[in-house]
Amino acid sequence: MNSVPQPGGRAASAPLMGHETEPTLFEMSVANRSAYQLRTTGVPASALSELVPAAHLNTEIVPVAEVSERDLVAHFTRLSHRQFSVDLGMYPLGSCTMKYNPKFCDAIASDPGLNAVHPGAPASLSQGWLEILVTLEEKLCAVTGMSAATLQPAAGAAGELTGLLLMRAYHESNGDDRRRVLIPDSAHGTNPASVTLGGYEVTTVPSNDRGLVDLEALKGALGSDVAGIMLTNPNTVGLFEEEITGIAKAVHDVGGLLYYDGANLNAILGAVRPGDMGFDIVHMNLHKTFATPHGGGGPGAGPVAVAAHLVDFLPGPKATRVGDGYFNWVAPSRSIGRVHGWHGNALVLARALAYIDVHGGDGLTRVAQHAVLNANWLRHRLRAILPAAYDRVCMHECTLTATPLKNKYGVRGLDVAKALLEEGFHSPTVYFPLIVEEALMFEPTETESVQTLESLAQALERIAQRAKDDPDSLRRAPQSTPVSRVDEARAARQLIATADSARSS
Amino acid sequence: MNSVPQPGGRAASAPLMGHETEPTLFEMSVANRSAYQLRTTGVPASALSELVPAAHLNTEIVPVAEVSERDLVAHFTRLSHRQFSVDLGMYPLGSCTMKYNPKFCDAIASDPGLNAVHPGAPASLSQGWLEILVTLEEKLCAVTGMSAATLQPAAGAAGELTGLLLMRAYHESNGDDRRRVLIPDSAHGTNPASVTLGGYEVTTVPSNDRGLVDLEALKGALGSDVAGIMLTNPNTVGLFEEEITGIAKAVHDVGGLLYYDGANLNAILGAVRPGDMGFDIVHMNLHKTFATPHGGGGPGAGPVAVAAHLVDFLPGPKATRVGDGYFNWVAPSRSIGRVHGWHGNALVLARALAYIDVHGGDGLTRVAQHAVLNANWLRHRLRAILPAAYDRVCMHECTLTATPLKNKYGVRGLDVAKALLEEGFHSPTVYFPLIVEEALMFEPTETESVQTLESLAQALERIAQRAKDDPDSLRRAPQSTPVSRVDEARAARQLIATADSARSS
Amino acid sequence: MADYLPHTDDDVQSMLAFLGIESLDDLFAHIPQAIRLANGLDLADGMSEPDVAAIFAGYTSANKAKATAMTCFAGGGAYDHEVPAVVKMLSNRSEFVTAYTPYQPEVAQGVLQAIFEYQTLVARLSGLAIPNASLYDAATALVEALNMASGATGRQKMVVSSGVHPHWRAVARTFARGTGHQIVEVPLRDGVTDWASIDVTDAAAVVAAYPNYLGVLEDLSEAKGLATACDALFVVGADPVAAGVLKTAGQWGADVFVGEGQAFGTPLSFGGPYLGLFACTQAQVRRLPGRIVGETVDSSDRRAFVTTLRAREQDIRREKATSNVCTNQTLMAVTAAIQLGWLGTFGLREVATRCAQGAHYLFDELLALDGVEALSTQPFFREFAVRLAKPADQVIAAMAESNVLAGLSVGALCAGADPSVDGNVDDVLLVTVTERRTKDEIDHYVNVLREALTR
Amino acid sequence: MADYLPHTDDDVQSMLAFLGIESLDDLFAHIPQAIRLANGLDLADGMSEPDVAAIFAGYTSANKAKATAMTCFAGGGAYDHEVPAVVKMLSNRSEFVTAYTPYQPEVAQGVLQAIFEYQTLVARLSGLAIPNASLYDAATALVEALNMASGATGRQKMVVSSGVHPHWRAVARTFARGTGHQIVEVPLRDGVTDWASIDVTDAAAVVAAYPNYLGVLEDLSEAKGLATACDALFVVGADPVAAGVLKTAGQWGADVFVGEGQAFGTPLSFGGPYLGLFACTQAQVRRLPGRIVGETVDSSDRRAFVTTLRAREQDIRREKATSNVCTNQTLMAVTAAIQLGWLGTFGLREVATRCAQGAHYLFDELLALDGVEALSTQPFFREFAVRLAKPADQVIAAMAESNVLAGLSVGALCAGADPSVDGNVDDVLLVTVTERRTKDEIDHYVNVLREALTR
Ligand SMILES: Cc1ncc(COP(=O)(O)O)c(C=O)c1O
Ligand SMILES: Cc1ncc(COP(=O)(O)O)c(C=O)c1O
Repeated sequence: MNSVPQPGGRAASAPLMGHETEPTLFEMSVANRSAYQLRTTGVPASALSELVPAAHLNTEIVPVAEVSERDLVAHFTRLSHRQFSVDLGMYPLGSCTMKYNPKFCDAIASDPGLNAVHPGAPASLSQGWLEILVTLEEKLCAVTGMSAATLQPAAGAAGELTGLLLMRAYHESNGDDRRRVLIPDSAHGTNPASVTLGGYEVTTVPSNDRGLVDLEALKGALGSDVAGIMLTNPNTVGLFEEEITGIAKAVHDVGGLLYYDGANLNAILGAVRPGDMGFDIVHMNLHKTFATPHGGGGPGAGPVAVAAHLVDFLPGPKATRVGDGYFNWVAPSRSIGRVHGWHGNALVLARALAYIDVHGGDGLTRVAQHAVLNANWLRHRLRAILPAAYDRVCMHECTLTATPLKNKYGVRGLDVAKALLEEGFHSPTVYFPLIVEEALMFEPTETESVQTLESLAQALERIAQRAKDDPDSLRRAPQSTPVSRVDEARAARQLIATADSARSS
Repeated sequence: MNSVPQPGGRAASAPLMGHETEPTLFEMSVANRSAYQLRTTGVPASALSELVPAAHLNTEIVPVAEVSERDLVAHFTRLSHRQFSVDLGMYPLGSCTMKYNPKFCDAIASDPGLNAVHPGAPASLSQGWLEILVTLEEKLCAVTGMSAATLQPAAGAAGELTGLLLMRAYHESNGDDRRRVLIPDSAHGTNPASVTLGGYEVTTVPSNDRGLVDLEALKGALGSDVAGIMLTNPNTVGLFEEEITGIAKAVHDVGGLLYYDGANLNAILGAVRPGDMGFDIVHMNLHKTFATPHGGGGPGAGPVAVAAHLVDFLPGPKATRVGDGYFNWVAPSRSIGRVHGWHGNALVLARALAYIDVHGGDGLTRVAQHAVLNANWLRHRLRAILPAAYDRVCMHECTLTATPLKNKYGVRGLDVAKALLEEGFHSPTVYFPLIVEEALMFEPTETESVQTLESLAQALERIAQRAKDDPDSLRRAPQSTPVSRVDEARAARQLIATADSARSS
Repeated sequence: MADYLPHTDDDVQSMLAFLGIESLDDLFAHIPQAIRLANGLDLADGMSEPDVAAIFAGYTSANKAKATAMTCFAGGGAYDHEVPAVVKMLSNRSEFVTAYTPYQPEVAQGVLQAIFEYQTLVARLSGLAIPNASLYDAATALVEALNMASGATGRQKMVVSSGVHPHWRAVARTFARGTGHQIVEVPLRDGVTDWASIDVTDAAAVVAAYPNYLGVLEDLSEAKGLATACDALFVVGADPVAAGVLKTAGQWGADVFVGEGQAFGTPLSFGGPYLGLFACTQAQVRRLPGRIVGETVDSSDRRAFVTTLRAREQDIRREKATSNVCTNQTLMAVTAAIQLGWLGTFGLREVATRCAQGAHYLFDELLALDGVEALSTQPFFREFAVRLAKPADQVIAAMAESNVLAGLSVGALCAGADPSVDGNVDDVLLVTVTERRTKDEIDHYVNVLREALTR
Repeated sequence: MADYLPHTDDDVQSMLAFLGIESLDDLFAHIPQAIRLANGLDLADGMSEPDVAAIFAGYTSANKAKATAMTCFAGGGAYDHEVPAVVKMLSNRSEFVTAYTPYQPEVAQGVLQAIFEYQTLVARLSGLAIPNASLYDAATALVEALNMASGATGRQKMVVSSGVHPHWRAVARTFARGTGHQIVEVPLRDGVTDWASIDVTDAAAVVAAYPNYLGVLEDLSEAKGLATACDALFVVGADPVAAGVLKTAGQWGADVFVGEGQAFGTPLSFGGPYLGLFACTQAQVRRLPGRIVGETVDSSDRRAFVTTLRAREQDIRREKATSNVCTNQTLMAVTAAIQLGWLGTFGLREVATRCAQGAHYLFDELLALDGVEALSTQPFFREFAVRLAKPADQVIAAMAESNVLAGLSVGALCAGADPSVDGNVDDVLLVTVTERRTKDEIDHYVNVLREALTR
């Protein structure tokens, strides 16, 4: 090393101090620097070459990184200062249910009595875990009005695919080979993607001018080759499918099954249950409704609950109550098999159970009531600047549109979303659902106070004013954030996916 | 509440999003909102008025705060984003030894096996704690070359006062009533303040032009009424008192004792011990040398170690090894008594022991070597822009001066310090020690890499350049920080110490 | 007492007033009465956190196998590795924990850069250029690899070594019900895949495990040769810890690497959340499942990171997407980047080496016992299978009484007979040693097993 | 393996080269050889974190009294209160933990505002206008109050009720050796301070405890009257949890309030770090010990916080400073602000009320036992003293076998006879109940004590 070394990282990369970029772990690495410490084992330290044939040994050393513990801490702490999160402020991302995540549930999940248990330990040595899984299954069934559930799916999309495989197994068991699954045009992208992986074709059902499934169009699309329909209710526009019983009857009449995408379950807890609406299969996003933190994109958990006629097909083995106070793994009689390497995202499941126990039936009902109250309050509060796509009572989220701003000042929904970041709020979901143009979907959740909602409203009023006075400034927003608007096209044009990727410019 | 409520907090107050101020907990409060949850006890809930005479009950309700758990989390998380810390970047505050604090030591301190033990539990039920205290005492004596120590003082200043009371008890036990304690003009403010509280008068000894105690002046100040001298070695300028043995002899010759202010102990670990220099009393700042995080100003721990002739006077009761493997509380025969409500800052003491065990004698020696290496590298690297007050080999810190910048461009040390904040570094200690004008005292510590030192140097070069090109910008610095330069005079002129204080403007 | 809802009664009343309605129930009035829940949820009322904690204390004490109480020699894809306080602290930073998928890169550089660093590490350890941002777990990562293979070849036949973890194979069989893939499992002989016993023509993928689930290190050249011969993708499921010292999947010629990333900072967690590692060659990039983060610049030309190649994903491509995955395991990916940063180049090698040293030491000791036979004569890395004179589950139960989790019953893993084992699987015990196991613990294991067998 | 030092050998070599020296030792060459350590430190070599953790596991298991293993009925200034996960998480944010004293307000607004909020809460709970930013603990806070009193009055005589915690009195006596204060301890009769027995003329301070350390609620009017009569400062050491429902120190006419803040979010911690609460009247502001945070504005007129009235402090005032305190207990102060924010106005009242309810329930049950007598007939709040038919330490040891920490031996607290207790102190047990104690735990206590007494 020369006596004037490369400069290292510093807090200038944290917004606290400015807006420099943080070097990567690899840029901070220095040969032979290290942080790891391992216990003294006393195990004979035979050379690897004596244990493993040369043919298997890598002759090169794979570079990982070489940093001190101090630099490791500084690096990731600074990165954390470049990251927005629920704990920093309101995160009204529609369809994502970014509610406050109780730290109590984190504490439950970090108890070694749960997180230091090997998933392959015999049932007799992990009775606590099996009881947690059985108890959670029972409570999720009570919430959804179903008969039994699998906890294996690791997220909503995995739940969807599992549900479709259950649908398939059910029809096959009736010697009945069906080809199509109906999906409303407002559906989330994972729905059609899952349908394909489930071996079905997608038939899209249009929404009517009330933002709901067009029942007539639906009936037109039905037929004996229809395996079922996937619905989100309230749907992705945040509206309740009022004709759900009619829909259910029509689908059931042709022998199809109803699949409930539970991403919006937060809206109806204690008010109405998918089972009572006529659904046969329900997935839940525990990382939404039951408050598991999203971890920057995961993990989640997507349990699937089913009606009596589908119970035997559930994935397995399943934690099961076998006689008084003892639990064991049992595979359902006609199980479709495993959908996860072990038992699902167990710690997420434990978190959800703790969350349910703290709230109880009364608390969960209030959760939905206040979530819906907040969404409607916000919709009404914002009507002058961002009209609702469908102006009537919504459920837990409201889909507004920036079309007026676009027509008047050429300011797009995206610009509003980016400007909101400068105001200290995460932006709403933009351009989803696809059926609403310039959609801005706000889901305040029940954990935000009315004072915070008012702050959001005032911020949006300021932005609307800027749209009038200085629309350009919105197109350049955000500026006060760790980085300004990012060149997404360039990222896709010339992929740099690792620090070792060739950089042309 | 009216239907347009007061706006609440949002992340705009976090530097991540901008530079708004964060509302106080009290501004966020809303009547009847709450977060607390307590266990169900089943204890009869008799009315307080039945348990406590009315004369004692407060007829008013003392307002605390009324916020939701979600707002509590958002508030303090946002405040944390307005706070610089070691974990975010280099913190070269001279005399404060802001080294990296191993997270392992935090984990030790948060083990319920240590932190859930009541301090009044009998020794038989807290043997682990007593063994920790005895073991730490032994190791601190090995580090300092002393005979025994008290672990009760809660910080350095408490250690100083304890040491002075030991000095007093010693002299009194010799029927010898002395009045003065000598202190160099470079001493830290706690030294003279402690001397007064110890019931002594301060006699200040001037430093010579090498930044060291002037031995002749010292001898001149000595006399039979001198109880002792307080020295920091290396001293607060970061230089080793090379004539320490001569000083020791001179003080001892008049029957005085030598007190070692251990704030700078980090410089000499494994190289030289206060005991071998001739000191009779030594305090250590465990929160400096032994890496306890400073917690925004505390807690610390200031154990005091003494030579054989002072052991009987130590505060008590002391955890003591009584026969094989058993420990008990024992009061030294002529103990000055308690200096802490219990046993000292126990968790800080446990942290320090863990830190010592991980490093061992070899590691602690390297700590000092690398701390001194870093300080000298920095001193040499910066010589062109910020000359050292005394240009020769320094110990763990280097005292530089901004006088050239002041004379040439009217830029003061304070301006340099503030500008450094914009650069992502905490500033050095400014205007201390008092004997150096425009002092900038840098203590890099051993945990900063040479890459980070180079970043600091380059930042200071940029600042020196700005001093030339645009000195005004430095006088206005910092700008990119959560708040810009603060009006300290106004705070003192019109004290607003609580949210309830009357605000005139 | 409080739950987590901020609204006071006054708040609710004034908000209702603002909306011009009477009650919260009015907000649900448009839901057909017929299906409304008449009497609320059939669940107990809420409890305070400490009361719920007391209930969970019951669960945790019933988990006798916790590694804090029993010395763990179980592996099979879930490993008891050292996770230092510093990694726990950093990965628990609430900015990482409570963020959503980084859809707004301007305020998500923290997570995006951490994923970019994770991707770099996955690419290095797999020896393949194109990693993704994580999948659910190794088993589902394998399914994505098979989907990629049929996408690349237009074929349905998946030739899978039965050295691949039994649970991964089971998951592949389940999802094949939807995709119509034909899963052909190749038996092992003496712990090594008997490729010759299977016709690979028309294969979309040839899938091997390295080491295989019984711990054996197979020479993958033959499998690679077969894959090349029939233009199938060569998919390698590898132990990423082994990659610290052994040949990478890329060096064996893999087109796709899948693996379980739990070993990098994620606790045993009763099996989840874990971390599905995935990487492929440049040639397959357009078929990559899930998210990928790329480097770019912001409008002031500062380096920035962003999720990219979005056109593959379900939210845009819908039924034509390369995968349906949306929520993944980002937090575990960030944790892996932190843990690997802590281990560093030589720490990872040290961990891998110590695992091998411990496993071989125990193996040699065990073979000295009566009633213990090696299942295979082949080289192994960090775990190995032995055939016992008694059923494995009985031995595990017996050893548990001495607070030793002896390993995994291969019979239980495979849920019965399996092409990976000739003869009775129920006597076969899979034993694993990590860098955390001391010589004393290993010697204790040997004594406890001796007892268990002679009882 | 690594410790926490980043420098590689190359780093060291090139840095030495830059300095133009040969070895690290050259940097210490100017230290006289005679005093240099010849053979290094007499300490074992360093160990890895997991190895050190194993040593500490030995210590923790030897701490039988940990509240996780024994139900805690001990108090006496250290209380087993509920501390929720949310408070632990927030107070462990590394920005709060690893910052220094906020000397650079531009980058320390987080800590400064948290302290400002803490100060506001201390002022409200004490009923006094001027709080400080924390002191070491209650005992040293009392010493600062005495120093303030002699500064205010120019007198040395400190009249201290022996209802003040024995340890606080002991600490006051120790520091009086330096300040020359004359500490006069007033005896208790039937648990109440017998002010009449003492001549208070020329007192600098009159010090009372509320409740006193034996739990008794004394009427402080008499003490206040005496203080006023002789122009002494009236210093009240009060339980800040009681302040949730009882009269505040200010309402009793205190000039200075001191108290122990451990109850607000800090675990028992074997006695430290704790939190010294301090507040005084406006009249004494210039004599305030330690730091105080004030509100002001920055150069763009935004609200900002800063440490103020610095001219009182040691770094500026040196030997004339109001106190020598520098490092204090800021992290505990921040924790208290967070815990009080979590408790809120009604949570604090609820905790205080439950403490009183539990204590009175247990008191009534205990008096029904043979061999148990109340020490005082006076009202109490959350703890009380009983005289037992056996030495308290024996009873504590016996009850510990049933995992009950019975309380504190007053004999041990006082280290022998004490003016606060007439007669033998060794039979006196101080019993405390917090909001965490359930009826079952209390009933169990009663049974276990009955056994212990009849054995
Ligand atoms: C309506 C809807 N359906 C399905 C999903 C997919 O769930 P997951 O991301 O957990 O796979 C989501 C989540 O984004 C969603 O909003
Ligand atoms: C030289 C010196 N002496 C004494 C002290 C006082 O130590 P403490 O702050 O722990 O009371 C300090 C710390 O600031 C110091 O730097």
